[in-house]
Amino acid sequence: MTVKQFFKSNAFKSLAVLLAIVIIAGGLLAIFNDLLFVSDEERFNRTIEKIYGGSATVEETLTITDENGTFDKGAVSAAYKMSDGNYLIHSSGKGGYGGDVYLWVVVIAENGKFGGIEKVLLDTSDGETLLGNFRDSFYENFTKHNDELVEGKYFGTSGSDVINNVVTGTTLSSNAMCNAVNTAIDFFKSAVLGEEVVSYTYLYEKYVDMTQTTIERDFAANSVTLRIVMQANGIAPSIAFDVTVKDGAITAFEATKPFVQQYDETKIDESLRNGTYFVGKTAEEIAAALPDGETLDPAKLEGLGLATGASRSSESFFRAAAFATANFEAFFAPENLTYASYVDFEQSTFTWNYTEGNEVKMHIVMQANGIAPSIAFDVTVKDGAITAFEATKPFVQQYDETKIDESLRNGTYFVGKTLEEIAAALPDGETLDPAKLGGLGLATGASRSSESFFRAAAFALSNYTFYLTGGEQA
Amino acid sequence: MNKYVKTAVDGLITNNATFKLVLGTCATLALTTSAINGVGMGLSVTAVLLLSNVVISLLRKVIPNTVRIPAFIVIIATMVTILRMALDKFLPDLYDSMGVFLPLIVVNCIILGRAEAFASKQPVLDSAIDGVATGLGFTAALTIMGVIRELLGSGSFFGIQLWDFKIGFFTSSAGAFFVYGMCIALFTLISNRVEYAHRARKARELRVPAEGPLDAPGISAKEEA
Amino acid sequence: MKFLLLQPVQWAQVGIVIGIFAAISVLLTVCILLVAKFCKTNADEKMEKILENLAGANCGGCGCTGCAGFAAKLCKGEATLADCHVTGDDKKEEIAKILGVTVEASKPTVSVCRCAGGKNAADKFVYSGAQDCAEEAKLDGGAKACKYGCLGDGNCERVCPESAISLPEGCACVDPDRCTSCGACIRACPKDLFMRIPADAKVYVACANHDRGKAVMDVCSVGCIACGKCAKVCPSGAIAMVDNLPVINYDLCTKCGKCAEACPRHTIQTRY
Amino acid sequence: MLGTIITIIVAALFSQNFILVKFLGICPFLGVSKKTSSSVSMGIAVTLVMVLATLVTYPLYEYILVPLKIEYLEIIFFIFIIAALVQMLEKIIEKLSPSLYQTMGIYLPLITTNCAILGVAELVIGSGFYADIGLAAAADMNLWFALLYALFAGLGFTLAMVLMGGMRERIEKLPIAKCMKGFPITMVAACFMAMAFYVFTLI
Repeated sequence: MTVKQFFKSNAFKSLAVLLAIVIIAGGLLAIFNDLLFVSDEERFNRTIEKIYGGSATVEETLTITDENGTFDKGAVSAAYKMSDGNYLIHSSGKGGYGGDVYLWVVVIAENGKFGGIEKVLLDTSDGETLLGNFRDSFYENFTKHNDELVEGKYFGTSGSDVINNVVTGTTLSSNAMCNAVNTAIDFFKSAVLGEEVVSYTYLYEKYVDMTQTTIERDFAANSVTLRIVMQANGIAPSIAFDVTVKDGAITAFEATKPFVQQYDETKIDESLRNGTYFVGKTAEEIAAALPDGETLDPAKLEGLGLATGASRSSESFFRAAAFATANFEAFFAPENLTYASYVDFEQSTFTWNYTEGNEVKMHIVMQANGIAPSIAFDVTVKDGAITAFEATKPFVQQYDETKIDESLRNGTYFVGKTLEEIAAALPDGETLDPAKLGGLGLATGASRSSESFFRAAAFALSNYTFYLTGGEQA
Repeated sequence: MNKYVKTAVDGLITNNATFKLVLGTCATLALTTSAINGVGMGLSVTAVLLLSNVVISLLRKVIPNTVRIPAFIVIIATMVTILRMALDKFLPDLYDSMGVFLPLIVVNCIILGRAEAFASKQPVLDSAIDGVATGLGFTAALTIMGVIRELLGSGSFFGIQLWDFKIGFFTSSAGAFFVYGMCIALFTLISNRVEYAHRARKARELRVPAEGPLDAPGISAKEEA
Repeated sequence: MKFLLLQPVQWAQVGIVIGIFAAISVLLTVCILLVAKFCKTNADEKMEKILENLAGANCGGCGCTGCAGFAAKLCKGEATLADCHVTGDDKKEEIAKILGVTVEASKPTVSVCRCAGGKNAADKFVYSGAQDCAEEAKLDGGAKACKYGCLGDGNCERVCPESAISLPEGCACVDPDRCTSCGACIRACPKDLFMRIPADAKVYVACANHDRGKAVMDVCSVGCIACGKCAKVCPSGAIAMVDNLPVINYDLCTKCGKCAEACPRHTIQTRY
Repeated sequence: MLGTIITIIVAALFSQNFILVKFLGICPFLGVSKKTSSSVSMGIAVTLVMVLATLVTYPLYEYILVPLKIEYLEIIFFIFIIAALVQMLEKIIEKLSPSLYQTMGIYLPLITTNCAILGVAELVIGSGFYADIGLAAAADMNLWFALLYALFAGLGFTLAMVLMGGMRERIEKLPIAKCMKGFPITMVAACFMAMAFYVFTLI
């Protein structure tokens, strides 16, 4: 094969041609990639162009930190104050099909107060094939509920007090859409207006110091005894109340002593202090005294035959009563129990064994926890202590047995533990610090699944009394 | 019919890429959950197919047979990527609606299929016509399936909600298979009917006896009797 | 369209990309060539070109397993182009050029069933076995008294890709419009009753019984009794009596239809 | 370690089956699965290409593309490598069994654009992959897990092909309407198989 022949041969020709094609292609690609690179800044101008069509420019760019930018249902990556006074927020919502959904939300800021949503535009949403501007009408109905938004309601796909069926068409990422818009609203309220935004499970929870408040539920008697500790209300100090509500009406209401020495007794009407005024009142009557749901109109006090003055403290009285009565059903809803946010209530069952008296058998099914699959536990609690704790099989084959400690799996670790000891492992009530596992003498690793273990145990112990009366008969 | 019209009709109807050659099934099954996706994907494929057929048929004599597949695929992939970059830079709103399909096209079997079967053997003009015809045939097929699945699956037509009676089966992938199978069956049925009619007409033309339709002695005698 | 600011090109990046891409392509091409060298199949150039021109339907009409087999036979000269009925005429010219053989433009043909018995033919016994001509033919040639006749179990109907064959009165009948003359029925019929005739043929002999007239009359009311009237009346002498059956030479036939009229038993049938 | 391997095998073969759950690589699945013999050989060919492709693309991505920050070229490099492998495969198959080469026909070059192979190459380098197969962190991911996943993804592909091949052989014998023969009835069969495999996405 002489050299000349080699150059003519098919082998060399194919090598040369392919090399030529590849070099040209590679060159073109690299050059065009640099040439046509769309910088973020240009992309941002394009979005502004699309939303405002040139009518407004960016006045000020807000700094986004990890602390003010992340929320439980989504996150905010950028926010700008526009020349027309409104705020343009780039927020993402979790739970989209195959990834988060990113939205540009224009929030109306009328003279420093939240005024609703002016426009919503899809930025990109990985995993969503075509939600582009073909269906702009898709986002209009986000802007049609401003009055409800001002009241404090949020967008959602389920639940009573949310604005739902806002999103039609693809239901897959509709909750991601709502999460993104809600996140933008929360960000606007917290970062821009400085309001303290915390999502509440109960009504009037804003005024109650939940950490010290205890709720005793008696399912059989359908009554709740609460020890409500109110937050300080302006100059009025924090007041504590012992309230029992039966069948939705207050049966006992007594302001415990601590408030007296800080305040002048004569200013507060006798019937308020010993609670006789509230006895027998239902949620509607109390709510009537708090027209806008929070402030007590002093003038109304005469109308109710009460001594005027000390309106801030009496306001706390009314708020406590409202808190106790308005949430009466909510207290009995299992989702609002302590440590209950990760339990899958559809599949869980709780049976109360009559013969043994105070023994409750719980089959608790935990929701999936990040990548850890949903795990089911069979727990029996007798006289307030765990007597048997066993993780049923389903979780094993998806997960590596060696990662979870033997004593956790067969439950021996939890037997006999008190609620305090278990609660100690969950500092903020829900996350298990992997490092602590070592401290408790357990194999580290597989922290997500072990977290479900601890949560289930904590739930079982803390709600033993509730299910003692509330669970089905065995 | 002259050559070009025949290629066009071939690409569009007779051997339609989706229903007859059954190529590009991944895109067909995945993207026909809504009609708009079908149209968007179809038009993007048509554009890319036209470009790639022309370029490949220009180079068909140069590329030796031993390395034809890598060569073709590099050409197609580079073209799609540069098209995507250009679209993103100069026509952003078109990119928003079409852009999401372009990376999918590189993996689409139709482009390489037509390049391999047709463009690498035919002159440029034929390849171009074939590219456009196959692309439009693909768009039509995807739109039809998109409409069916969207109408039955999510009760809307091109995004406009008509009724909220939804059959989940049709938006699922098992449903995609089913609808695709039924469309092919319908297509085969129709094309068979058309072909029989065409063949019967051709056979009848043949059957006219040499001297002319009626003056043959045998036939006239019999009719009078 | 307002001119957008184009970003500067970093040439270092371009160099890297080209370098890697080129390296990979050289490496892969060398591998491809090595593999090609090892797997040098002995397919010579001619066979490949023929295969490209054949229709590639692998229908088996030519009696080979697929087009590849047919192409091999063509190269060795064991098969003629006429065997393949699916490839278009223009393609056949190209193959003929490659093979250096001349191919006469073969006229389109259709298949026809040389029997019209069915209900008109008597049965020797009642057959209630498998609905399959080949099975029935094993039982002393089948239930029909006439051992040449069609048994009416429909093997041909099932095998015809164009479903051109139907069995109106228990006897196979080919619809000329649908038949693509692929030869599947010819292979399927155990009695070998199917025959290819020119597509424009007007008349054909619907009987394959070689016995004398008397024997035919006992078994079938429409069988050919070899009276020879058709041969005498044919003005162009296209019909010759061979072994008690008329054989029509379609090149001479002027489609006058006289033979069909003359036949006392209507064995010679007309198509239109 | 053992748990990860079991997860990979179960995931690649059943719960994340490339054809019937992820719906990638449908063209050869419908085109070549007429007989179980041709589907087995197609399956093995695809598995071979998958393993070889991952062997080349995984290190290419980890050690060349990422450090040089030219990930945007990733798709083109991957497809180029797969195309070259398929070109070699074509020569090998043409040598080993011409009849198989004839039955695969146009579907052999189409392995290149087969979404399953590119799917494996892309998935293996994906960010979320280490979690799918039960590893604690991305650092634990290495070439062996990738190759193992590619191998079993290919076997899952072959499994689905053989299942379909077997079913189609039986279907050929059934008296079906003429227009339903061929692809339509295969699609209906695939629809039922998809429903059957749908259960894996639920657990």
